[in-house]
Amino acid sequence: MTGVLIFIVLALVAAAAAVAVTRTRVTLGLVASAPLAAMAIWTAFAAESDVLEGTPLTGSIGWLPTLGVSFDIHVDALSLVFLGLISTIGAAIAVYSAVYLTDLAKARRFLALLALFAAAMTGLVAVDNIYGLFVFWELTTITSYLLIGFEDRKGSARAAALQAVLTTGIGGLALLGGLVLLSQETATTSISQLVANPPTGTVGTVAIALILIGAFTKSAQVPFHSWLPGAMSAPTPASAYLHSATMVKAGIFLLFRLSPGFSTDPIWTPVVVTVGLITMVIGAWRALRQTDLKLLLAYSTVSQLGFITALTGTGSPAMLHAGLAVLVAHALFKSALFLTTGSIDAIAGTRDIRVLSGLGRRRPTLAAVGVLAAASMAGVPPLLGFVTKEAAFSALIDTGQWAALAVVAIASVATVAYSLRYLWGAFATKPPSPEADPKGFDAPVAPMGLVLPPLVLGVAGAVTGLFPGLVNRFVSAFQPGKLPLIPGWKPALAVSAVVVAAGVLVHWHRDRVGRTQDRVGSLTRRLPSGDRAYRGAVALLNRVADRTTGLVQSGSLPVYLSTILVATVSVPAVAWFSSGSSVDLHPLSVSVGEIALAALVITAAVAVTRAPSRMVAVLLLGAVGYAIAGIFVIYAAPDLALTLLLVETITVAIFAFVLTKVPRRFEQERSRFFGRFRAVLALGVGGFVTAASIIASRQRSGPSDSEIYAELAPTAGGSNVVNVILTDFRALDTLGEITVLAVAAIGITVLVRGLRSEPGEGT
Amino acid sequence: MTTVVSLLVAVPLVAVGLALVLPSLALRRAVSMAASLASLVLSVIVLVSVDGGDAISVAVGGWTAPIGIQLVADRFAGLMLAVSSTALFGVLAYAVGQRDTDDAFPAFHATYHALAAGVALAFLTGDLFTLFVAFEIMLTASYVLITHRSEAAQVRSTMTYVVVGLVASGLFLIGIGLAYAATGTVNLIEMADRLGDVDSGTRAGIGWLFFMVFGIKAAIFPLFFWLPDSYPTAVTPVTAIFAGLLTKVGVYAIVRTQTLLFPSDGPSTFILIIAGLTMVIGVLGAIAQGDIKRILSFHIISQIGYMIMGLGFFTVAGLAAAIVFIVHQVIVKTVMFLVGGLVETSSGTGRLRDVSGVLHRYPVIAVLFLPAALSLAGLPPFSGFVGKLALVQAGFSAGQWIVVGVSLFASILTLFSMTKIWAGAFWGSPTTNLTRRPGRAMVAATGGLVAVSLFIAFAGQPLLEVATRAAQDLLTGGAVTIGGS
Amino acid sequence: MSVVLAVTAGALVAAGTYLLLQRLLTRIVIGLGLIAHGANLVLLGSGGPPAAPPVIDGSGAPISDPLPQALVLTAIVITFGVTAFLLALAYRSYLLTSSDGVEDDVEDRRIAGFAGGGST
Amino acid sequence: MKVRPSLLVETGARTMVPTLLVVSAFLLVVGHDSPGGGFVGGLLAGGALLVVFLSGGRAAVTSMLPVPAGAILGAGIMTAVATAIGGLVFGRALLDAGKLEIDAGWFGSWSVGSALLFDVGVFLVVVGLVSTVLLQLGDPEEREE
Repeated sequence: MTGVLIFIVLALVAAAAAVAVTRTRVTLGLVASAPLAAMAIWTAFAAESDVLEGTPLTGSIGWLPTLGVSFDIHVDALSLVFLGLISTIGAAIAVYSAVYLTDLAKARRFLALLALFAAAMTGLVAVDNIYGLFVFWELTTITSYLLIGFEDRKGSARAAALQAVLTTGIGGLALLGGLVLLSQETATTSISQLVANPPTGTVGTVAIALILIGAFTKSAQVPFHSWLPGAMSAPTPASAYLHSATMVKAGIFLLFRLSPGFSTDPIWTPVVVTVGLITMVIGAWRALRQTDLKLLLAYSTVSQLGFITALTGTGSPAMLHAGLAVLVAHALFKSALFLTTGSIDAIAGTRDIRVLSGLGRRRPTLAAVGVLAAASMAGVPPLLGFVTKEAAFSALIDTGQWAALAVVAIASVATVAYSLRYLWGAFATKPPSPEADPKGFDAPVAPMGLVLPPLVLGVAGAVTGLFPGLVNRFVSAFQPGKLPLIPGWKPALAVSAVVVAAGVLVHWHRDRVGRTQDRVGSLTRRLPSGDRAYRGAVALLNRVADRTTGLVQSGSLPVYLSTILVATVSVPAVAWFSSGSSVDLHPLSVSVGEIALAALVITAAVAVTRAPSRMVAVLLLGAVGYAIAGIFVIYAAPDLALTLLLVETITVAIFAFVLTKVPRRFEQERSRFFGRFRAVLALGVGGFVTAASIIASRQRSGPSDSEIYAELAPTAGGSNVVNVILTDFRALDTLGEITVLAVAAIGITVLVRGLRSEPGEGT
Repeated sequence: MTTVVSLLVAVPLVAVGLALVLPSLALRRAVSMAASLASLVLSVIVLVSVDGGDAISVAVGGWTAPIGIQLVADRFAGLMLAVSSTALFGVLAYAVGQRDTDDAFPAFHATYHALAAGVALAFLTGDLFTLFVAFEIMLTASYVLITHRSEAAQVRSTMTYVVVGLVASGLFLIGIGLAYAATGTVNLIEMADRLGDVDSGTRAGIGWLFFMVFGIKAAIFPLFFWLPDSYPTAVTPVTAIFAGLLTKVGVYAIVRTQTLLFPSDGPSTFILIIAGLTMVIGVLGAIAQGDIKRILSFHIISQIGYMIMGLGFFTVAGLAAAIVFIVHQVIVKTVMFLVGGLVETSSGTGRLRDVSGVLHRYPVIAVLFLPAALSLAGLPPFSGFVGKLALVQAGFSAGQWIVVGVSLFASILTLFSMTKIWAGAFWGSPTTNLTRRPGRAMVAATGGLVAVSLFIAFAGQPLLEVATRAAQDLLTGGAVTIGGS
Repeated sequence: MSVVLAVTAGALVAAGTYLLLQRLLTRIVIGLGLIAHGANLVLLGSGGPPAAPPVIDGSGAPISDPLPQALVLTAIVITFGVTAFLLALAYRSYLLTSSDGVEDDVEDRRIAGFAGGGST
Repeated sequence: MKVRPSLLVETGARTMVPTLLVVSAFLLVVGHDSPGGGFVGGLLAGGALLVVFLSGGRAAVTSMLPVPAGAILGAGIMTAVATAIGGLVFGRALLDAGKLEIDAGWFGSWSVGSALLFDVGVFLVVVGLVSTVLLQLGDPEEREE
């Protein structure tokens, strides 16, 4: 069974590649939607197995067992719910997109990304391994980045994609940190085992906090929500998929997964419930003010996500049951609404409430779809939105969460109001306004492909509302609970009635409400908001990057060298002398000749630094070399002395050749301060070398390796030991060395003669 | 097997000689490609052999160490050889495919193989002075390659590069002198043994001197400034192979000497601080840049921090993670620069201000860029993720929360600057300068290395296992003995 | 190592460092040459006190440690090659810019200019 | 520094150069047993080239070299590498020294080791480098573009 699922995921990946070469729109839609349709069928079959009785489908593909990373497949009721949504809504959207995107090249690219995204999402909900989950989590981040920035010629789309990827990316890293902590604390990487034996103590709490950051960023919870409205710059089918059924639901999925076990942690319930409720209210409040239908839906999504998040907070079965039911309803009506909005955009050329007028009469089918979906969102019976919201109210009432109930009810009033606002804004015939643009009225009839998919999704919301058992079969297998169409005369029904009535009232007085909102808005403008925080953080990051880089990357060679020398000498010096090595200056066997030559070397070296002209400096350098050759003689190194004499002679000659081209006198160095610093640094480096050499050579406890050389040299056929070392014992060094010389010769030729020449070539 | 190990050094040297005397470019290309391919095959053979059995030790010239020079191929060296010869082959194919690199510079192949010989010798040598010689071969070749076009920008940047390189060489030589003064040997294994008799201060002093000297080559904080000024000015194949290999040879030398000569029994706070600063300052530098190759150059530095961090834990897991990370970086960093080169080829510029919309004009470049960039940012399921996850786990096991947190922070900044390149150069309306379709051979060479990077991710588990065994060898020092084979 | 040799090496390195931290490539090359000399002396001195030249003449007299001598010889020749290259670089630089000064990196200065709020 | 070879210099050079070359060859050959060897020999031969250059300029150096400097470098590297892999070819280690005994009658018995051949490679590379330097950097004014 899971083998088939793996095959379907691979088929999605293959489809992503296949659509790139597909030539017609029809095959495009088919290729992209076929694997998703297959997955929907698979889900239906899986539901007939023991999954809903509590026996998950399992399987495994290993990847990095050393690190605990594998793709352990674990499909249970929760997975099935998500798989069902991913596949059915995905298939509908794939068909829709093939029609919606009129440019064939764009449609190809879009459907390829959509297929990859669906594959990632499928993996995300089907694995049991925390790292496996993380892999798919990040894949959804990447693919959603590409989808959000799909209209990449627009700067706003690029900026929105960046905001989304940064926000969810930071969340992803927090999640990774949390997961690693968790696996090290509990010695398991299996999610089901983690839920069975949740972590305890401070480390557990820290891990959970990090995981929650990951879930909240992904699910657009306050204060990380602001990327979601921005993500509306994606093509509408992408919004429909990402923000109804999939990407944002990934975080929610994680909450559902972990809540049964992790809600025992002291921070889980307060944090999740609070964040969820705040998000619900803020989203609803913002949704009421929007004039762009799509943005209205975006804030509505934020609000609904907050609602569902809050329901996962306590970990009680009833709440989780209701939460998952709400999630299903939301996926259906929100995708229908997004697709409807896309069709409106395609027909009328605008999504602006202030411009649209009279569309309902001209496009009754589309309007009907809109009404069906928006009514479900508002919680009007007998739609799935109503049934599930009733379940949520009941759960809140039964567990005595009165404060939460009050907040949810208030936000629900706003939900009803903005649902009406959506319908009124999209379809009502309004008095002519200055912004109104009549051109939209003559738009061509929308092809069936633009109406059918949302219609199917909208009808699905109605059918499942009438027969909630279809949904509850899955949901109650996750957590036990009932989902009746007719709840009976319970308090929850009264709450629903009040909420709907109040919502209608709010819409009725929309102008007054709007003015109040503007007043509050002007008061809260100064308050920190997620969006401003994001902008501020990016600006700060860029400023810090410029400052730091400007500081360290001065571009000046003397500064670089000073830093390098200070660091390279001071680090070992501190390590050396802090551990108390004593300098031992005992028996010194020094010859007079050595002292005299040393004095000569030092005098010449100091004189070089003071040389007024280049030629003098070079000659003094030669003098240093000759004097050192003398030291070599004292140190019984005739080969060295000979070599150095010849090298110095030729070097001075080369210098002389080059200097004929360069001004004779040295130009004045600029900074005096730097001159003094230079002297101090030079003395420091030199002092380190002297001290280190003396101390290191006092450390020798045994003879060197060379003792053997004297004995072996004759057997190697030579009596000049140094030469035997160079040509025999250590001939590899010499081989390397002549390679250096040959390469240097190549370099000289290139530098002097330019490229088109062989080394040494010349006439 | 000892013959195969010897050939790894000999083959590129033969190629240097042949490339200098062969009269026609076509012949040079053929010999060059053949030698590079041979090295690749040989290095894979060595890797398989050492991983299956003992380390291979070669007594060069028939003289056993410490009389002669010892070449040692253990798992770490084997991995580095295999991955570096892959990168060398890929870049050579790109350069030959590009045609103007070696067409304009007849000695390109000789110099390139000198570089390859230096790199191979650095990985294989068991002798401190031969390591110096190996560095000199590699660096001198790099000096020549970076001056390649000898225009004003190259000459200026080469000055910084060469002078810093020579200062490091001088300090390295002084370090060798100090080490020989204290121990009387330059054979690394012998030296490790004798350093036990040296007082702790001297040992620490020499140890940190080597750390810093190799740190200049590895471009750690605060020794990296030369790198972003010099690398981007070279031609693409040269920058790519520098980026992929040279700093990693520095890291290799650090890991080799620190684990063998100056082992630490616990996490080194100093190294971890350096690691953290290297990651953060490097990535901040990348964010400040507006040119693809400069952005990538700063990323080289930032990523070095991760490797040093793995070393700093001084645990098998940490070291194994560092090794995996190095292997991944060699390929990915090379690929990134090659892709940057493709963008430059197609548009004539790598400035994000001056090029956009590559995705729409030449989608193949975008397809090559994405997996490499995501890998660089450490996102799953690409190769960078394997190393990053291993590092994070090792860090948490070692209780080093702070530096791991810093590394995670740096990786989101890496993602940020990758999106900057993507959104800047690949997205947007195509600019009018996008007129030259990059050659097939260049695309194929780049694609081949992308495939290798994907393969590294796919084969992450066996790689981790080899790296773990390599790390055990390094930390217990058990694998190699003097003169043994 | 004899103190005299160590002091000489240190003095060479110090003088070299002093010259190195300047902008004229000629001075830098000379500085590098001095540092290389210093390093060679450290290496030579690491072999211990001098004795007879390491050429076996059958007398059986103790000889100087030959290994550092071989290493120094290698180092001298490598330095020679690289110095010649650097001089070619200086020459090229002079042809291109009429100066052998090492200028600051243009791109770095641009970014530093951003950070300082200045315009470039 | 414009080079103006005087008669004296030229005469000096004419006698000095052959001497230097002979000495350099001698140093190369005896290097294994007494001070000398490939480096010293090569550098001395380079010194001879320098003298030639000072007396006759680039043309004199070019005419004295049998082949281009690049070929000398290549030949040097090839010689050294060939002796290096010679060991491998004969089934021994890389750079393993071989030996050839030559009995040359009253010249005495010589043993020519591969080490000498290797040193010849070193000699050639050093000569190649010095001649490159002289040809490229010497008297740069001649080549103003």
